[in-house]
Amino acid sequence: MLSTDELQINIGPQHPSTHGVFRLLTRLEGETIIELTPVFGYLHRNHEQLGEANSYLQNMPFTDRLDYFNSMANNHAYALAVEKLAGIEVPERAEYIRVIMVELTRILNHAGAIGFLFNDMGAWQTQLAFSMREREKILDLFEMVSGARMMCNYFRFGGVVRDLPPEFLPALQDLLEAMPAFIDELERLLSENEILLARTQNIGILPKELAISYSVTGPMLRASGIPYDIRKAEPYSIYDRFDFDIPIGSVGDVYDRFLVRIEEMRQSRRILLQALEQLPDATGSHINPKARQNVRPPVGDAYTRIESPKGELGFYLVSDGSTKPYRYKIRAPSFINLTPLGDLCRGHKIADVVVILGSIDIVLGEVDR
Amino acid sequence: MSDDNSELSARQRDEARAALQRDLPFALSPSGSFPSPEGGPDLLATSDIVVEAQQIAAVARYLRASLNYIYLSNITAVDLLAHGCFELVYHFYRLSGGPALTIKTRLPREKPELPSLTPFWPGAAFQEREAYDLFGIVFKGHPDLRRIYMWDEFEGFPMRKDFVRQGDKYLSE
Amino acid sequence: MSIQIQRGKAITVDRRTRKTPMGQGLLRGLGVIWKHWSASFQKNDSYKKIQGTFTIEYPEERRQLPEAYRNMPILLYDEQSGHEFCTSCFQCERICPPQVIHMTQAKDPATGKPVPAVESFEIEYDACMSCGLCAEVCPFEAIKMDHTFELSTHDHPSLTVDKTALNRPTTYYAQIAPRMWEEVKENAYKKLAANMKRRSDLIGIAPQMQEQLREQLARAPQAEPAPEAVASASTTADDKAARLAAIRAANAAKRANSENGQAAQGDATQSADDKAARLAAIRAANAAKRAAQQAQASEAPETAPSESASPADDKAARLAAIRAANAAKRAAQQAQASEAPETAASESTSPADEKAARLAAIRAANAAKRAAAAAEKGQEE
Amino acid sequence: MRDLIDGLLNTTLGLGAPDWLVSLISYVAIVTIIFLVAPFQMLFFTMYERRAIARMQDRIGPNRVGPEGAFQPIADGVKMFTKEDIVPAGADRWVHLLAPCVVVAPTMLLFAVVPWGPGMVPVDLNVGLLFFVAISSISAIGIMMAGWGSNNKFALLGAMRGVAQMISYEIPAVLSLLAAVLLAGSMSLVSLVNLQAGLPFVGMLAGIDLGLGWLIFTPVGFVGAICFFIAALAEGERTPFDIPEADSEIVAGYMTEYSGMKFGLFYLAQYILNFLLCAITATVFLGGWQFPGVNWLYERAISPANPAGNGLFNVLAGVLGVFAFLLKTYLLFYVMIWLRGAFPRLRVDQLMHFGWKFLIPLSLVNILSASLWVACMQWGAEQGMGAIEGWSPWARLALAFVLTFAINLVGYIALVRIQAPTRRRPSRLTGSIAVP
Repeated sequence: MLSTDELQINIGPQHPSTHGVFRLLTRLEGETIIELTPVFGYLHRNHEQLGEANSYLQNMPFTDRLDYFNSMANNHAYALAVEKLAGIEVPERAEYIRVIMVELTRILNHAGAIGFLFNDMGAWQTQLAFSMREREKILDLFEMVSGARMMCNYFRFGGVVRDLPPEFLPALQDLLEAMPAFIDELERLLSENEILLARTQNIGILPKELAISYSVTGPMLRASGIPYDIRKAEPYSIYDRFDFDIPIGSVGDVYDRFLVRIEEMRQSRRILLQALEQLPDATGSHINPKARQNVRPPVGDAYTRIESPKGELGFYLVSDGSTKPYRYKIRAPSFINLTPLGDLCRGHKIADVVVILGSIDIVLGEVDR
Repeated sequence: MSDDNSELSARQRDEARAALQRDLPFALSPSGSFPSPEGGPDLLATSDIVVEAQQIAAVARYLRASLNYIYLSNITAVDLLAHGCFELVYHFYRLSGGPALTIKTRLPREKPELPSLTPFWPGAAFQEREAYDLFGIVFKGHPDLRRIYMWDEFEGFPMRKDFVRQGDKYLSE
Repeated sequence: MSIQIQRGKAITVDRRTRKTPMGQGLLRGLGVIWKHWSASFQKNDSYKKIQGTFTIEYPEERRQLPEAYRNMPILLYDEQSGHEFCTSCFQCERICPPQVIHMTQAKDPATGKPVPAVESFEIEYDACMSCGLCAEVCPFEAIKMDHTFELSTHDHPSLTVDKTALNRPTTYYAQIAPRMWEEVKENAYKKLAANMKRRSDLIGIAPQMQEQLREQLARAPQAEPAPEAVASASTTADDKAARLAAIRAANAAKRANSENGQAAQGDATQSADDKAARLAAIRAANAAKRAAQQAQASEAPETAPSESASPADDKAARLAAIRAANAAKRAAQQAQASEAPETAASESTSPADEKAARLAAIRAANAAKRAAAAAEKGQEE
Repeated sequence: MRDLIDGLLNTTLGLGAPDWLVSLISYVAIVTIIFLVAPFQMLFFTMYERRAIARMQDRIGPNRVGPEGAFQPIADGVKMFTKEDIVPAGADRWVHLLAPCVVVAPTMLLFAVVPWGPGMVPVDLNVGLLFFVAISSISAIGIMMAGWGSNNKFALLGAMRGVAQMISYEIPAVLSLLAAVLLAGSMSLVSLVNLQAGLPFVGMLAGIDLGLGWLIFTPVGFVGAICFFIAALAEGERTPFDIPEADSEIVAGYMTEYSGMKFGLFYLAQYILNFLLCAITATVFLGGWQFPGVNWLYERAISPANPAGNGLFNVLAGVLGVFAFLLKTYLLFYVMIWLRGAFPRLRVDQLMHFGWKFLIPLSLVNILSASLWVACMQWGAEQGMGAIEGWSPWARLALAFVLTFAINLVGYIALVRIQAPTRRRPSRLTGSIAVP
C-alpha cells in the first residue's frame, strides 16, 4: 500500500480564472477537492465607509465600481434606495429609460458570464470573443447616453442624467434585431457540445433547500428550480407592466445555470421590446432633476433591492437627516452567492472548481467592496 | 406602486408582531435601553419589530417555521454611537414574494454579542463574518468567526464610527 | 407556497437530454466557427450583423465618439471677448467625489472684493474618475467633459493641470458636442454677460486671450512704458505666473496713475485758492513720478524669466518672485506704509517648490498693487 | 537526398567520391536543412495559429510587426531571448535546466523519418513508424522533470497530468497506426506513402496513378485517421486535451515556473511536435507527398530505381511533393486550430475515460476491420479465404469496403451508446421545497 499525502494548494490570488484577486485555499487528494475555503478581501476598500463620508449624489459614481460589469444596475438599486428614503418621484419616461438600461445590462452581463464560463473551461476565448462583441455593442449604447462605457453614472435621484439621444433608439432596434441570432448561435455552439455536457452536467449541484438556506439569489437560485425573481416577487420600478417569464432549472448544476442565463437574455429582449413600444414621448417630461443635487432625506432607514443580473442587489441606507448617509450598506449578490462555493466544490476535481466559480459569476469589486 | 408596497409591508409587520407577541412575548421586550442624545437625530425610533438580541435565533427560527419567512436576505450592522449601541437589521423574505420583514435588534457597544444564525442559515456565514470584521460584533455559535476582509492581524473595527481613520489627521488640519 | 407570477410564467429550461451524444454537437460547434472564419474577411460595421471582423485598428482608425462621451473636465471661455465662463462658484469643487478640483476666486485688486471670476483652477487629472458630476452641476456651463483620451505621459506631475491647460474655446466644445452645446449655449452666454459686468480689466480673461488683448492695448497710443514692456516680455519665456504677476503690477501702476490724475483734476476744480491748486499740481506730479518708478520696477520681474531661459523654471519663478517683492518693497517705501510687502518678501524667501514660488510671485504682485492703492489713498488724504 | 548527391557527385560530375563521403555530405546537408526548417516551422505555426484563431473570433490578429505581422514571431523570439531566466527558490536547478532540453531533443530527432517529398526522406527506416512512436514518448520524461524540478505544486500537477495523458494516448495512437501498418505490410513511412498512390478508394487497382489513393478514403483509414488525430491532439497537448498546461486551472502546468528561453524551448518543442504529428497524420493517412503529377515527375528523376534520370525532374517532383505534403500538414494544423477555437477542454478524468474506454476500443475495432480488409483484398485459398478466391479485384474491394464500413459504424455506435451518460436525475431535487 502506497502512503499518500494531501496536497494543499492556494489557487490565487494571482490566478487566471479566479475572476479577480481572489484566493481559493484547497486541500487536495490527488486532484479531488477535500476542502475549499474562499479567501478574499484583497480588493477591499471599505466602500461602505467611503459612502458614509460622501454625500448622497457623490456616492452614485462609486456604485459603478461595485460590480463593474453592471454599473447601470448598481445605479438603479442605489437610486431606488435614496428615492425611497427621500420620497422622490420618478417621471414615467425616466422609469422606462431605466428599465431599458438595466435590461441591456442584464444581457451584457449574462453574455459575459457565459463567455467567461467557457473561457474558464478552456475554450480558447472564442465564446468570450462573441460575447464581448455583443457587449461592446451594448456598451456603445451606454456611451451614447451616459458618456462612459462601463462607469456609467447615469441614474439620478428622480430621473436620469439626460434624455436618450436621437440616434439611440434606432441603434437599439438594430441591436435587438441581431440579438436572437447571437443567442441562438451561442446556444448552437455550446449547448449540445458533448465536451460541454460532460464538463457541466451534474457538476456543482445546489439543491433547492440548500439554495434557500445559503441565501443565494439570481440565476443561481433559479437554476436550482425556484422561480424567485424580484421583478416578479416584489415588482419595483415599472416591472409590473411587462410580460416575461422566469426560466428555472431542474437540477441546479452548472449546466442549468448556463441555460437559465441564456433564457434570461431572451426574456430581457422581450422586456426591451415592450419597453420600446411603451416608451412615452420626450415632450413635457423633465427627466434630469438638476435641482436635487443636495438630497437631504428625513431621519429613517430604507432597504431596496433589485434583481441585478447577478442576484439580489440591495442597498440599506440609514439617514440622520444630513446630506450624507449615516449607514450605507450593500447587500452584494456575488458576495453572498459565494457562500456555498466550498460545499459545491467538495468532491469535484480542480478543473471543476473554476467552472463552478465561473457559473456563480462573481465580480470581485462587489465581493470585496 | 410604492404605496401598495408600504401598505403590504406594514400589514406583514403587524401580523408578524402579533404572532410574536402571542408565541414569543419575551423576545419582543428588549432588555437594555439606550438613551437618545439631546439635539441629535433619534435613530432609534422605528416602526419595525425590535427584538431582544439574545433571542434573535429563536425569533428567526420561529419566523421560518411558523410564518414562512424562509429566506434570510440581508444582515446589516449599524453603529449608533450617540445611542451607545449597535443595531443589527435582518431582512427576511417569503419565497411567495412580497416585501421584506425587517427585524431589528440592539446590542450594547461594550459587549456586542448575540447568537449566530449561521447554524440555521449557512448563507449568513459571510455576512456575520463581515459584521464581525468591520464592527466587532461577536456571533456566538458561528463555526468560523474570522476576519473576512481585513487581514487577521488588523486591530480595530474600521466601520465603527469611533474608529480613527488614517485620513482624519488631514481633515482636522 | 410557490410564487404567483403575474404576467408570465416559470419555464423550465430544456436540458436536451433526449439525444445520445454522438459527436453531432461537436460538429455543429465546428460549423459555427467555420461560418465566423469564412465571414471574417468582411468588416462587421452594423449592429445587425453578428459576423465579420469588428476590430477597429486604433491609431489609424478611430471610433466616432458620441457627444455625451466624457473623459476629463475642461473649462470653457468665449473666444470673442476672451472671458471665461467660470465664476468660481465652487459647485464643482464641492461635488467632486474624489476631491480633485481646486480653485481660488479672483479678487478685484482695487477694492479687494471677490469678483465672479476664477483666479486659479487646478484639476488633478491623475485622480479624476471622469464621473462628469462637475460638468453636470455647473450652473454657468463653464466646465465640460472633454473627448480627448490619450493622456498618458511619463511625467506624472504634469497630470495636475492648471487653468491655462484646461481652457478651451467654446468653438472647440461646439465642435465635439454640437447638440449639447446648442442646448445650453444661450443660457451660458446670458449668465456670462451678467458676470462680465462685474469683472474689471483682465480679470476673468482666459490666459490664452490675455496676450492678444494686451497686444491690442499695446497698439493703442500709450505714454507709459509698462504695457510695452509687458508686450515684449510676453513673447519671451514661458513662466506664466511670473509674467502674470508682472502684468498685474504694471496694470495696477497704470490704474493708480490714471486715477491719481483724475483725483488731481478733481482737486483742481474743487480747490478754492491758488495754493490748493498748486499743491494739487505738485501732488499730481509726484504721483506721476511714483507711477513711473513703479512701472520701471515692475519691469524687473519680466526680465527674470528671459535671463534665466534655462529649463530650471522654478528657479526663474523664485527669482521673479523675489524681484517682484523687491519692487513692491520699493513702492512701499515711497508710499511710506503697509507691512504687506514685507510679509510678501519674507514669504517669498521660504518657498521650496515651484508652486509656492509662483504663489509668492502672485502675492508680491498683489502687495505691489496694494502699495499703490495705499499711496493713492495717502495722497487723497 | 543521398541518391541525389551521389548522382550529382559521381554521375554528373564524375568525381568518383567514395561512399562514406557521399553519406557524410548528404547527412550534413540534411541535418542543416532540418535545423533550419524546424524552427521556421515553429515560427510559422505560432503566427498561423494566432491569425487563424483571430479570424475565427471575428478579430484580425497580430498585424503590426512587419507586413501583415509577418515578423511577429521574430519579435516574440527576441523577447524570449532577452527575458530574465528565473529559477525558483528550492527548485532542483539541474533538473529544471535539463527538462526543456530533454523535451526538445526527441522532437528534433523525429524529423529523421519524416518523408517530405519523393526521394526527400532523411532516413528511410524500415521501422520508421515505430521510431516515431518510440521517440515521441521520451518527452514525457522531460515534462516530469520540469514538473518535479520546479518546486511548484501547479507544475507538479501539470506534469502528472501530462505524463498520464502521454502514456495513455500512446496506446490509441499506436493501435490506430497499426491498422495502417496492416494495410501496408510495412512500418516504413516511404512504403506507406507509396501504398497511397493511384485513385481515390481503389488505390492502384485501375492502373492509373493520380496519387490520390489515400488511406483516409477507406473506412479503415478514415477511422484510423480520426483516432490517430485525436490521440495526436492529446500527445501534442492541444485543445480539447491541453490538460497538462490548462491555463485556467493550473496556471501553465509544468511550464509555470519557466521563463525566458527555457520556456521558449518548451514552446518550440510543442509546436514542432504539433507539426510532426500533423505531418505523420498526413503521411500515413493522407498520402504524404502523393498528389496528382508527383509520381509522374519522379519516374523521370534520379532515383535508386532510375539512376540515369534527369535532375530537373528531381527538383520539380520535390517541389510539387513538398508542396502537397506541407499543404496537407498545414490543413491538418488548421483543423487543430479550428478545434481549439471551438471546444472547451476536457477534465482529466474524462480524458482518461475517453482514451481508455472509447478511443482504444474503437482502434481495436478498426484493427479488426483492417485485418478483414487485408483478408478480403489479398488472401487466397491457402489462408482460408477460398470463398472469394475467384472474385474480381473490384468485387473484393466492394466486399472489403462494405464489410469494414459496417463494422466500424456498428463499433462506433455501440461504443457511443455504452459511453452515453445515464439519464438519471438526482432524486433529491424533485420534491417540493422543504423548509430545512
